[in-house]
Amino acid sequence: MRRNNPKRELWFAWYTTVIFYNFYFIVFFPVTHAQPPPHPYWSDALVANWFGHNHHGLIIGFGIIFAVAGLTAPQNALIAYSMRRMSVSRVFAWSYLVLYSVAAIPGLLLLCVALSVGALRPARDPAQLHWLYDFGLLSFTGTMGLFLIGSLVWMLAILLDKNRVLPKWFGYLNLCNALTEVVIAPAWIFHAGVFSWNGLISWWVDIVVFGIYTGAFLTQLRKLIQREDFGDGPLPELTKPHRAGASLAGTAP
Amino acid sequence: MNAKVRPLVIWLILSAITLGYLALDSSADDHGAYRASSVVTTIAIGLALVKVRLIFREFMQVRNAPALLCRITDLWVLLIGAALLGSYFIGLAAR
Amino acid sequence: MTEIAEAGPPPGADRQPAEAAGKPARHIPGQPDMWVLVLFEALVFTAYFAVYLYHRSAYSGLFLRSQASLSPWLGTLDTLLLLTSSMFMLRCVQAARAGAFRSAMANAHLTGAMGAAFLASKITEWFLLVHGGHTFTSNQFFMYYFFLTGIHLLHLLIGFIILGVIIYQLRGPRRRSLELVETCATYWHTVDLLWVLIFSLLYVVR
Amino acid sequence: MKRADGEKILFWTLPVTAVIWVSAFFLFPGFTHPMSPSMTAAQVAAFYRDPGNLSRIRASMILFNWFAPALIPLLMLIVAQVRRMAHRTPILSYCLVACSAGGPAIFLVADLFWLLAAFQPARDPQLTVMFNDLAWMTFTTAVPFLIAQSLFIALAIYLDRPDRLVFRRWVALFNIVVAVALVPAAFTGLALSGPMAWNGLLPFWVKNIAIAAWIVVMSVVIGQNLYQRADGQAQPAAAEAVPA
Repeated sequence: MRRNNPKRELWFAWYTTVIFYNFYFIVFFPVTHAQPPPHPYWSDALVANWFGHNHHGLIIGFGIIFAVAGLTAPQNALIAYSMRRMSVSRVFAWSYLVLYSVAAIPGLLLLCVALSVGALRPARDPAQLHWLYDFGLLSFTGTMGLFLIGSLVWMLAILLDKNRVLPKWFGYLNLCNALTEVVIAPAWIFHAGVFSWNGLISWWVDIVVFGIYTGAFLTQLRKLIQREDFGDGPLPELTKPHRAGASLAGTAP
Repeated sequence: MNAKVRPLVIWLILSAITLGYLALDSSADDHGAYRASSVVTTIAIGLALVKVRLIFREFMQVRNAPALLCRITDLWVLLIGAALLGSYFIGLAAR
Repeated sequence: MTEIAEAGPPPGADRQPAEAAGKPARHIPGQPDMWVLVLFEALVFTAYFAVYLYHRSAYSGLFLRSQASLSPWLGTLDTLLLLTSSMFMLRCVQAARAGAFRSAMANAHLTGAMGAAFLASKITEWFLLVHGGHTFTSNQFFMYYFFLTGIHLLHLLIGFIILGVIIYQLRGPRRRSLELVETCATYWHTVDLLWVLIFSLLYVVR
Repeated sequence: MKRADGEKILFWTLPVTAVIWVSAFFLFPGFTHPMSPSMTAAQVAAFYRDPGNLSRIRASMILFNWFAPALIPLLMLIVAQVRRMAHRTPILSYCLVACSAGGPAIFLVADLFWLLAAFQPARDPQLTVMFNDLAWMTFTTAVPFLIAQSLFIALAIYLDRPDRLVFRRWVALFNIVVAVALVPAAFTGLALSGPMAWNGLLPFWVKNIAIAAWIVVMSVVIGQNLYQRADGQAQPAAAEAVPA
């Protein structure tokens, strides 16, 4: 990033997002084995065994997540910014920002805390380990509303937008992502089968949809930044000292 | 065909297929008790795909769309058919 | 998928001139973007169906016994209602295209009425089943039954919002975006299309 | 004259917050000599059952419950300063808004577990250990948004126009140091004793001192900015001579 690259803030957010997803994938799949999720129907003994086996992976992996989870913020900021460029009320951007920022706690960090506590003392009473296991994985899988409403907010903003900031088909894809948050709901009910938290439909189909959606929004946000034309003009505050930059969609309070 | 009459004709064809299902339904049964039948399953899926293609072509007006969309929707019908029949018969084999 | 989106006219592009010139230009009705949703959802549902059919043939006894509690008549009625709604939707689009907005409006309302009848029929069926002791958690068959009909019904409810967009577009003389009407119609037909598959897979397949 | 926008009132809530914070910290018997993760179940249960401890635990955690959200106005004052910087987009201020919800909220989860542990101290000691573990782990690993917001502030200062900085350079450097100091706490699960345990040098002393220093320093810097701005407002801001 050149220091004077007018898009440096946007590229910063985009690259941080990509970096975060890399951390996320490495930690959740190979390091902690928290994804694909272990079985919800395991007995206390099997759960205790799982914690014993993955002790180091869980502690180190989630340690990495605790260190880098804040990097989710630029992603939410960039998406909120995309909505500020649209011809819709700023309420959309703010709603998305708050929804997805709050979602990091039940949707990510509680899982890391619960499974770390389980891994901390694998000799703990297996019934308690089982409770921690259920707590973590259900909190992670079962956090639906924040992502559901967040996706719908982004969808609505894209569909209403007249500035063609993001393509309409991507708006519709948001609906597909929102629907996976409905399909995941039975994970709160079933201990086994296709709708349980690691089931064929609730996990595998949903993760494919989520993967396509994530790939699509990363590419679309990248295109958005490439298209953005700030020119080489002076920085906002140079021309208008007071609450300057009203011309820039984002800078106004 | 007249653009006003055409939807009606398509609707009649689709409804007739739907009603045909009822006959198919009872043909497979042994005095009210349902029996497994690969023939009925295959016909049911096949008829559904015919209806799906009709809905694509006529109701969704792919008929008048660029060839690319025609090809894609046809490909989708085949894809759905292959997935449905494939999973059904793999399930049978795995039993 | 991107190709479709880019192959068609850009969103909002005016294609009146081509039609006015008398050339029956081949075009995708509405936004090509909606087809991404249609094709994507069709694939997602195909995945659900494939999982269901696989389990069904693996445990056919239980599925057949449970399936006998469904009324094929109600299922057929549901299908006919949605097919009829789709026909009215097509006529609505044709009327809007011809500038006959009054007729388009009438057809849009008929579409909605058929959709509402489907909704009522579905809720009745659920009510009867639950009263008969068959719920989401009863067994494998009813798990799939309630899931597939439920997620489909959710699509129908979204369809009502979309129908609202059509009516809103048709009502105001200054709005009347044919493109939006066609886009919304495409969605509505998808709800019909998915039901046709669900009907044959839940009620007819043996 | 600048019209009263209330930012200074928000700023002057900070001393009150600080009083709550310091009293809560010293009130909690598990902080002054931080509880070791290697305590036995019986010791942990005895800690919560001791009537003298119990009332202090409850009082301190109730105070902490008030303290954490009281920091959100400080975080928002920082956001307001970042908005004044010469950035082309609101991305960095959005990043800070996104972080400001996370930090205090995770701390509140830890607070909840401590209060739960203290609510029924007569229960099975194993359960008390679990709540105690949950509380300490949540509290110690509650660094992700703090690390991120320090880095975002540093980056925001770096991207600001060098000839008219809203925050001075050393603030950026200070924030990077704080971010680095917070990282070891994320890995506290590695050891039940020694410098990496949750009562050890890095996850407890370094981390908490870094957070305390950050709150104090950022408050002072914000206060300076608020007052300087009020003074400078009499003349037009453009008078701060920018070479064209």
